[in-house]
Amino acid sequence: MIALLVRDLKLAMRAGGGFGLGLAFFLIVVTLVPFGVGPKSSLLAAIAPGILWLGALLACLLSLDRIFALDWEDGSLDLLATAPLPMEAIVSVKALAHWATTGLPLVVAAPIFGLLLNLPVEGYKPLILSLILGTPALSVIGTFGAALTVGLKRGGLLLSLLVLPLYVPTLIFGAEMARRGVAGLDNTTPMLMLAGITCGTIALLPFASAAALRVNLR
Amino acid sequence: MMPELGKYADTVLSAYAVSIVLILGLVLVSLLRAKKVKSQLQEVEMKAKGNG
Amino acid sequence: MNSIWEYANPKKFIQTTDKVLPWVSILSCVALVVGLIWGFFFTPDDYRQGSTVKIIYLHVPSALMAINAWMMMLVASLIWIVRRHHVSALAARAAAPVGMIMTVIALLTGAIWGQPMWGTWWAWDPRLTSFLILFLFYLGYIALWAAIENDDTAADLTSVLCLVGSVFAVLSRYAVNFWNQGLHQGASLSLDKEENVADVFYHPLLVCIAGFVLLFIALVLLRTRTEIRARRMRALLARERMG
Amino acid sequence: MVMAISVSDLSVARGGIKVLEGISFTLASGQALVLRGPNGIGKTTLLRTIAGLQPPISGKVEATPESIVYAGHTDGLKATLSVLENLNFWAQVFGNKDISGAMKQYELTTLADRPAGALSAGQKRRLGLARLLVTGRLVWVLDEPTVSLDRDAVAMFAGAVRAHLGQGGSALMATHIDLGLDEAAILDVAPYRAKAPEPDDFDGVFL
Repeated sequence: MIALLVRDLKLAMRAGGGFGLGLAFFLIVVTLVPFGVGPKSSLLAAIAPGILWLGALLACLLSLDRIFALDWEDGSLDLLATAPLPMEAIVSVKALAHWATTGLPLVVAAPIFGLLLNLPVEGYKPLILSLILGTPALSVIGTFGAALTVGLKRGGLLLSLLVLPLYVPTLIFGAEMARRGVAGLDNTTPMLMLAGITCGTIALLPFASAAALRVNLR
Repeated sequence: MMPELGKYADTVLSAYAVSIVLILGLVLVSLLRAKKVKSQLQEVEMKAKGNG
Repeated sequence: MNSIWEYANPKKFIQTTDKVLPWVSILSCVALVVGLIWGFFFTPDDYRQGSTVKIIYLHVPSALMAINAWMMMLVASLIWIVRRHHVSALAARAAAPVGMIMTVIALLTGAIWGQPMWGTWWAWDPRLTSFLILFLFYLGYIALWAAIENDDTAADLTSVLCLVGSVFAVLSRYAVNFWNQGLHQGASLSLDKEENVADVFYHPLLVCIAGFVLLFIALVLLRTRTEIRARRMRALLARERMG
Repeated sequence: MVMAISVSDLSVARGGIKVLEGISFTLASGQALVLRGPNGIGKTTLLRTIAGLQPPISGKVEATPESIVYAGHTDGLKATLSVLENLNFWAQVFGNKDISGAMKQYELTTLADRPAGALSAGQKRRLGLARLLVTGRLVWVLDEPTVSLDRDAVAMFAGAVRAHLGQGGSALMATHIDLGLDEAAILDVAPYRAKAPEPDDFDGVFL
């Protein structure tokens, strides 16, 4: 399992796009928002948590189809399926690798992007906390979508259509937690809900993803 | 016979129109497809029996 | 010893529905015509909503069916996963577009009703938002069915999606409720019908609901038959290529 | 004699259509079995079923659990990883460490640091076959293992198979090339081609 994780991370580094592309996309979204809504800093500050959450979600979405597609094309997936690893473990490791290459860099970079959007000082802690709690769920749910569409030729668009509705609860609670934090309100409830969703998806969704992957390998 | 709908006549009538159009459309599409598939299947079945 | 699973045999299903379908269709037509005419022509206006109250005869039944259709798909998916009856998977497939149209009707009639009542076509009211999300779920489900060539693979994957989607749909419902509470107070925009539904409105509404239920059943039976035949046709064509 | 794989009355399907039926054979340890048959008859499907990638329509595949390793048309190599890294990865997945024997057997030692993407087709295949050696599994299920191999490499492969059989392993492969393995039994799957079912039989499987 560790071997698989190391390999996936190595591949992401070698391909060059792994860490960089998601972040670059995130940066572009953040740069474009002021052009769209105007440069007023009070407005930007008000929508910053939402923009950062949406950016994280879209950046995550971009790299989803690569989770299994490459391994599918070169046959590694067949070989992994016959290897002594349970499919659930493979799926979980893949989700972890995806999070490490997209979710984690976004969490780390979020303060800088918050700066660009005039996020108030007291907003940083809840924003980053919400991203740490929420992005794993994005990766796990995304892995499920990727497992469903792995065999399809043009699965990219379908993948977005399938995954985005599933992102609704995570987005709502994540952004709400950050927003309440910025406004100085109590954000315990959305935080607990967000943590609950993340734990629940991590615990249960790999079984569904593994089932979907097995069906697709037939 | 038309009931007095008052100032909301447009609202009510458009809601009914939209819904009825959608339902009839769905029923029509379902019926047409049912008919088409049925005849296609019959054709294929004739052929299959003819061959085997 | 007639077990209910006997009807999961495609041939048996077609034979049975041959007899049942006309009756269900006629009944649903009668119920819909009676209910809608009763509701449209013979009910008084509401003292607050005026004649717009008549929209509930479309809005409430379609909203109910939008949710029930998904429930039915969930049950059918479970039956497919557990017992692997093909008719069950095909029935789920057949029901999805019906459920989606019901969702659209609920959304549109809601928007049309909201325009004079709230002064806006669309408000991010929790219920409206939930239905929009439900619509997206239907879209994804139908798109996945359409995208996969192998029928059994498609049945398996859509069933899994339906299961996972159901959980997330419920989660979304709660999330949306929570989210809107946090922003505006939803009470003034509430679509809650129960409180202002008096008996005069209630009885025709019941007839309409019965009509929509029967319409749904008739459409699903009809469409399932079509799916079974389409499936058999594909199997025959494949057999031809083989031999 | 220990049984490696025992297949009884197996029927397999591709894309929902039965392609082969009624296949039975046993493969003992130390034995090799070569599957023959025209293109499209379902050899790949049969091998994938035996490898456990897809369920059979009917019949049984019995094998010691976790004894089979499968190699298909593609080698599962990562273009950006070196030969060594690719092989090391698979060794680790299967819980082994030593890959030097496999490197030597397929003469990959000089290529060790080359990225797999820069290998020729034949070299890639050799690397793919070397993967079998590092898995430490006893039953090899191979689909066209000699594609794009030159004569020397085929001999290398035959040598590897023979050594594997000598150590109590066994091999099941679909191939058209004569490997020079005299001890290998041959099974022609053409007679097992599934008969088209009656169109009148409108049943649960629609045909």
